[in-house]
Amino acid sequence: MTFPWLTFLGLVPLVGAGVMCLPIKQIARGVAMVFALLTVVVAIGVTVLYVGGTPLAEKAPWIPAFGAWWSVGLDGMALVMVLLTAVLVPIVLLAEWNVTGTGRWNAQAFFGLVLVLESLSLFVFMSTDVLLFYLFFEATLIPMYFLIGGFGGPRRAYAAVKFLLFSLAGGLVMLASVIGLYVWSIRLTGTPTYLLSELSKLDLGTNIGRWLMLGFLIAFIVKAPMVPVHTWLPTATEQSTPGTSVLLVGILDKIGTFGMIRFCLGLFPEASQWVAPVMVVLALISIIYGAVAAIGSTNLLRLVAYTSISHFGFMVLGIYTFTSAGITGSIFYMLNHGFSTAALFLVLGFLITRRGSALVGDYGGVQKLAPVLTGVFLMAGLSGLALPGMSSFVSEFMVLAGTWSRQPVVGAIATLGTVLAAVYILLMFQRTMTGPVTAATAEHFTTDATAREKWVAAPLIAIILLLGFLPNIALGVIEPTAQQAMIQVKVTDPVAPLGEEAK
Amino acid sequence: MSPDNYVYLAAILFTIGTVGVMTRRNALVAFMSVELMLNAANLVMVAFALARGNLDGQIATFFVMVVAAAEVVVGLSIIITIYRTRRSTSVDAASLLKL
Amino acid sequence: MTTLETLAPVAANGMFTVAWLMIAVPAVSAAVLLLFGSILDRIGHWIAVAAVLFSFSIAACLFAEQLLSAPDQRAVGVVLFDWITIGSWKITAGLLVDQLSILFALLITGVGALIHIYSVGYMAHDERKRRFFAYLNLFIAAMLILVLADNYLVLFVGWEGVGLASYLLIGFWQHKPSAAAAAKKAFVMNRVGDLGLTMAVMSMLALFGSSAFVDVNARAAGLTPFWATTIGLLLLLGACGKSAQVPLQAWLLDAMEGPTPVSALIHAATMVTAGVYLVVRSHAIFETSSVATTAVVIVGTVTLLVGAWIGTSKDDIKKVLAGSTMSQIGYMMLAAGIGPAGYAFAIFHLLTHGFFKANMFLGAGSVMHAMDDDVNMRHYGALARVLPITSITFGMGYLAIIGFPGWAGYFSKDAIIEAAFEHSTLVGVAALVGAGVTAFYMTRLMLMTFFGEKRWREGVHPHESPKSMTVPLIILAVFSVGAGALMNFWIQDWLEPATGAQVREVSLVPGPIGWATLAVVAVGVALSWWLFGSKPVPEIAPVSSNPFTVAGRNDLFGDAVNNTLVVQPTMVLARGLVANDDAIIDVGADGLGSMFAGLSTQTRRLQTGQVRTYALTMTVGAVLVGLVFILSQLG
Amino acid sequence: MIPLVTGAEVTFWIVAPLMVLGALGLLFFRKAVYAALSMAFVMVNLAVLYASLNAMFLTFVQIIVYTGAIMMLFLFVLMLVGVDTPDSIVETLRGQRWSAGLAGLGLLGLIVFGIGGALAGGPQVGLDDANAVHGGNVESLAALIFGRYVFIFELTSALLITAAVGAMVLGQHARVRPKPTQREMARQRMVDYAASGLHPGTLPNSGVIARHNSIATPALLPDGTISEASVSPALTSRGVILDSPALSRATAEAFAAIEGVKAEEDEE
Repeated sequence: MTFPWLTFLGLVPLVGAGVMCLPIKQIARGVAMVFALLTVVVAIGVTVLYVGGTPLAEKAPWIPAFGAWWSVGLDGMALVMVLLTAVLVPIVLLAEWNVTGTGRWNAQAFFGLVLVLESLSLFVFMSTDVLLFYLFFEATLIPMYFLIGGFGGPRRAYAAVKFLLFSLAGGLVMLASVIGLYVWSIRLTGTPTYLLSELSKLDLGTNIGRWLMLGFLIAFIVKAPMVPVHTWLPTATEQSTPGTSVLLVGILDKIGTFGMIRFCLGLFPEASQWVAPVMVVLALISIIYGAVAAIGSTNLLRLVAYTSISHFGFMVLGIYTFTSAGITGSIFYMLNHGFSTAALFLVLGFLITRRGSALVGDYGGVQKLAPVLTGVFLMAGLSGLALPGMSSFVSEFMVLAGTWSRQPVVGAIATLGTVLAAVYILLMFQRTMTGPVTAATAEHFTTDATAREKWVAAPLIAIILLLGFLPNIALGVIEPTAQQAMIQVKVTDPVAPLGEEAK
Repeated sequence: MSPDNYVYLAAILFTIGTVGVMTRRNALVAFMSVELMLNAANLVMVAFALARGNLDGQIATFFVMVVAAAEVVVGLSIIITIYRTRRSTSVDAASLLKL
Repeated sequence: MTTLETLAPVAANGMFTVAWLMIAVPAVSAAVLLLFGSILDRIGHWIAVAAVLFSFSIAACLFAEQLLSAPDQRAVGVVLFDWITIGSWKITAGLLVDQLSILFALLITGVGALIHIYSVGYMAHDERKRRFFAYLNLFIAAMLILVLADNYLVLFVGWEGVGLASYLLIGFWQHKPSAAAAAKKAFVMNRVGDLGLTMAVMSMLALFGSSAFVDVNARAAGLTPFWATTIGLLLLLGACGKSAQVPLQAWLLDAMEGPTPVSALIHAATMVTAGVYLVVRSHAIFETSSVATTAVVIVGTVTLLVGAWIGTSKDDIKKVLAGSTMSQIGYMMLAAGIGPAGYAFAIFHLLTHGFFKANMFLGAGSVMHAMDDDVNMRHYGALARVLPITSITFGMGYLAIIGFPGWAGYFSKDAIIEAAFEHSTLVGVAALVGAGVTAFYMTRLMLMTFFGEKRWREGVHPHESPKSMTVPLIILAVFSVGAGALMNFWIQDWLEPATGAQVREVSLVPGPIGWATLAVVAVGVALSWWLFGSKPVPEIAPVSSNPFTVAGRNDLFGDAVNNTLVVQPTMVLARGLVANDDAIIDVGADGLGSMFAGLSTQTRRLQTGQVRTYALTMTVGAVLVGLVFILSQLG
Repeated sequence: MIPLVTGAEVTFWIVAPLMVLGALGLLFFRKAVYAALSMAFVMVNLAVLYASLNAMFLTFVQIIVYTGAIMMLFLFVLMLVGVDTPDSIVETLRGQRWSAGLAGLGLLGLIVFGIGGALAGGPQVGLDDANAVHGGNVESLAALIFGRYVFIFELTSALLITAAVGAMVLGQHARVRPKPTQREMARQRMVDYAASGLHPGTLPNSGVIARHNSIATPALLPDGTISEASVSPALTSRGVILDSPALSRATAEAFAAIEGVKAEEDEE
């Protein structure tokens, strides 16, 4: 048997989290960072192996009575999500280097929880067994609950419970579907199985497929927050530390869109097509609703959360219009959104640390005193509004172009979101960074970006620009997954009507 | 003789024990009621041991007695402790299992 | 309708393989200036100037090489790298150096270099000078991407890139709330235009499976009328946003908040003309849809009148010039909309306008420099004597824009007016009127600024600008005079392969329409002299009840319209949605939570703490379970 | 044919009613001591039944362990915690009694008609063969306990040890605050006196002197009333103190007699 690279990859941060339980308060942060970086190294190693064509899938019996396997594997989508997770965690740790909490909620606990979360998230993305996925899917809630509830604003307990209840409610519906899969796998094949590869071959029939799919979909809709089950996200980001928000929005919420492609499309192709019109409408509502609500937000952290809701709308739109450009763009969007939101949240974190407030009205004229921070903030914001040259442009354009090629009207409405994006980002920038220096700003912004803060921002912006100019690096990996999804749903790209005959 | 009558007798004793647990307020008496229920079960086992010609029923009874002895020791200690803090052995007085 | 034989570009060789350096050098320079911080404060601006000069030299070399090669070898495609590959769509990052784009590249780098040099003097005392030059370089790079791109998506990168540079530069003095607001307004309104361009590109991808100019041009003829019109109108929307055409004109006047060199470079000479470039570049599509071309003509005509109207009533020197810019771009749009007959003239006017408008903006900057950054013309007067170089160079620009015979504008604008008359009398008359109004407001500007009596504020001591500012002015003045004559007989032939323009006879002797134009211009000048030259100018703008003046001073109520129709509803909706989240969804979710909490409170009462009650419950439960078992056995 | 009546049957029909009566005593005696005694009675009878069921070993274990050890432990604890108030007749939980009765009846019905009905019948084998294997009931049981069930047997030893240790731990009275010194107690008394007029001195002795020698006799105060503080509250609550009016009557009579003599002397 070959070395179980994927399990190893997932276990590295978990070991780190275990080390965090030891009384090593003085060096805890450094040790956590070492483990986080080690994970990056292993993730890069895994990437090299994957690209090199080494088979990485692992499979060992777990609960034979349920047909559940310890089965992990990678496809293009999982790989980019794994890389996203691995890269974001050390950046978040660096950004939250000086995190404080009360009592037992100290930096060591924070770092440990982040590592636990990283491990669980990695396994979520790598699981190729539905029960295993479900287990990790729910397990990620635990460290996240403590990260929100332990570190952050005054109403963090409320936010944590709200997050937990929304997610659990979705998760429970999904559990019903997971159990349903077990039952139907027995009925149809005689032996229970939870393996994706085998479940995708089942012919569940129209009604059963639709009901089971809905169970999964509802969980993912809550997770990816789409209007109207999105309100937990602004509350959570408002109350938690920016680092937590990055992990929440950048990684955890991606499980929603990730799951839609892998489970809804992969296991229930017919049902996914059936539900597509509704999802497209929901996605459009999310895009516009999130963007407009962002314009109306007076709290920076809530604002970014709303922008994310808008962006998640784009991702879902790309998935449910069933074009290879749309799905590829959607997956690429997941990656880019992770980086761009991370940049935005973390820079906001630096600002809030200085000013002590997240309200837009408390800022003004920051650019005069902290030009570097302002510049980084602007870059992050431009990435958020999908400026060409930034990676988010490529993904957003692909989603829109894919949508347009199938449903131009839907595409046109979604494109409105890009204008609104310019409004909310620039309005925020104008209100906080520009204008005359206010007294409060002068008092609080005594230092520009520190070296640590620059090191947090630099890799993010570098990645955003790199993927903006050379998106094929990622697209080459992602596209097979999208094509696979297209094949499973049994749809093909709309043929360009003037493309062939003119050649 | 068939074990039927023994089963009926045991059932009556068991029921009386149950009702005792439910109605008696003195913790000691309630505890004795529990013992009565145990004894009723023992009786059935011994009766069936005879009827089926198998000594395992008697062995089970023996073990029940041992366990009962251990249980009584601990149970009575608990009652004493409760009495020491609350100056009462009434089970109604110890109604702390609520918000 | 002419079906076009668009020549496929030949592969790059020789000098053309390094064409990308034209873009890369200013981009890298911008990045270096931004990243390396204050180390470069003292020499940063020279790095920027050097970068642009380098680009200009490459552009000049390429132009020379094109001139020397055979006409069918002049369009060169430079493939750089595969940008986005997805499914059947392969979008390559590539450059197309053809007759059209090279002219733009020359204009951008040439005028850009002059303006860079001018800025060295103009911005000498600004503490954030280094950043200003970085942004200028960024703009040059983005603008070159825009004009050199070989497909629409790459063009879009430049398109948004110049939007960003414009945003950064308009809001360069960010401490002024008005500048920040103007920058945001410009970007957002541009985004509205970009919406059109995005959708047009998506349509091309959906219909042609490609966004390359070559493919689009080759297959445009096969478009259904619906899609041809749709794409045409969408492209027009994009052009309107970028070129400040009605109805997306409102941002340009506010954009004057930026430093004057920015207004000269971006909001007069180069960026705002990108819309014209887009229309000319997309000629294949416009030629398949008469609706779209008509729309272009209407937009151009309306804008040329609106811009001129605004120009007549402003007292802010830069806003007069901005209105004038809108108006002149309206001419170009009009020409581009006329069809093959007008493409070359659109570009011709674009180039000459680039020279003389940059010249005038820089001249205005020089005046402001002298007047302590006062922009109100009512505080000027009699500056001709103290600012000799500025006033003379400005005068050259003035003569060029009003179309004084021999000067640059005379050739390009008259050609457009003639073409407009051929297209439709109504449009021709509008263009003619526009020329008269142009003469009127430009004369007004000249009289109020350089002549008449002194109306200077206290403590203002005008002085001529330094050499770094006057030299570019002089060079631009030379081009304002000579560019028209230089290109008049050449440009149509030159552009013919790239745009498929029909070559028209041009001559130095004006035709009947030419004479009419001259007459109208003369009337405009005379009227202006009668109103502003023959009597003193009041230092405070007289309250006017003339609806024309009121409308002009308020930018024809463009802001009011935008506010009522778009901004206010959006803000109301935004507040409503946030309130909805708090008041309805959250209350709903919390209410559901409290409902369960209440239910739990009720259920909790079952938990009495009475051991005997528990015992009773257990017994009853046991009995029930037993009953169920027995009953299930019976059943 | 006269049905054969075996000894076991006779024993059963004698013992069973007694057991039910004893068990009912557990339910209905208000005083815990009586309940405990009736419980012991039930257990002894159970031992008799065991004997009739050929379980000689268990008979003796029942008597020695259950009746002898466990029930005595109960009585012992009963003494420790005080044989205080008998259960009051008033039921504090509303509806508890009749619902408990109802539930009991349900349970009885369930067992009798459900389980009992299901088990009825079957062969009557008897234990003779089983006992004969090892030469007797005790030997056969021993063989099983130390043979097949030895592991469980060992476990029960662990259980018993744990129980013993547990009882010791529970019986340990952890002092939560330091024991007050005499000085502190004296001061506290004075403080109490100052605050509420509590008598600071020793409590009065019981009235054991005159007519009774029981400590249940309360002392009489000079005015003829009895002093509550002179007898243990435990005795009071158990209701065993001697009738105070009777006591005070004797005193009153004695006083009256003295008064009478005095009056006569005065008259004379």
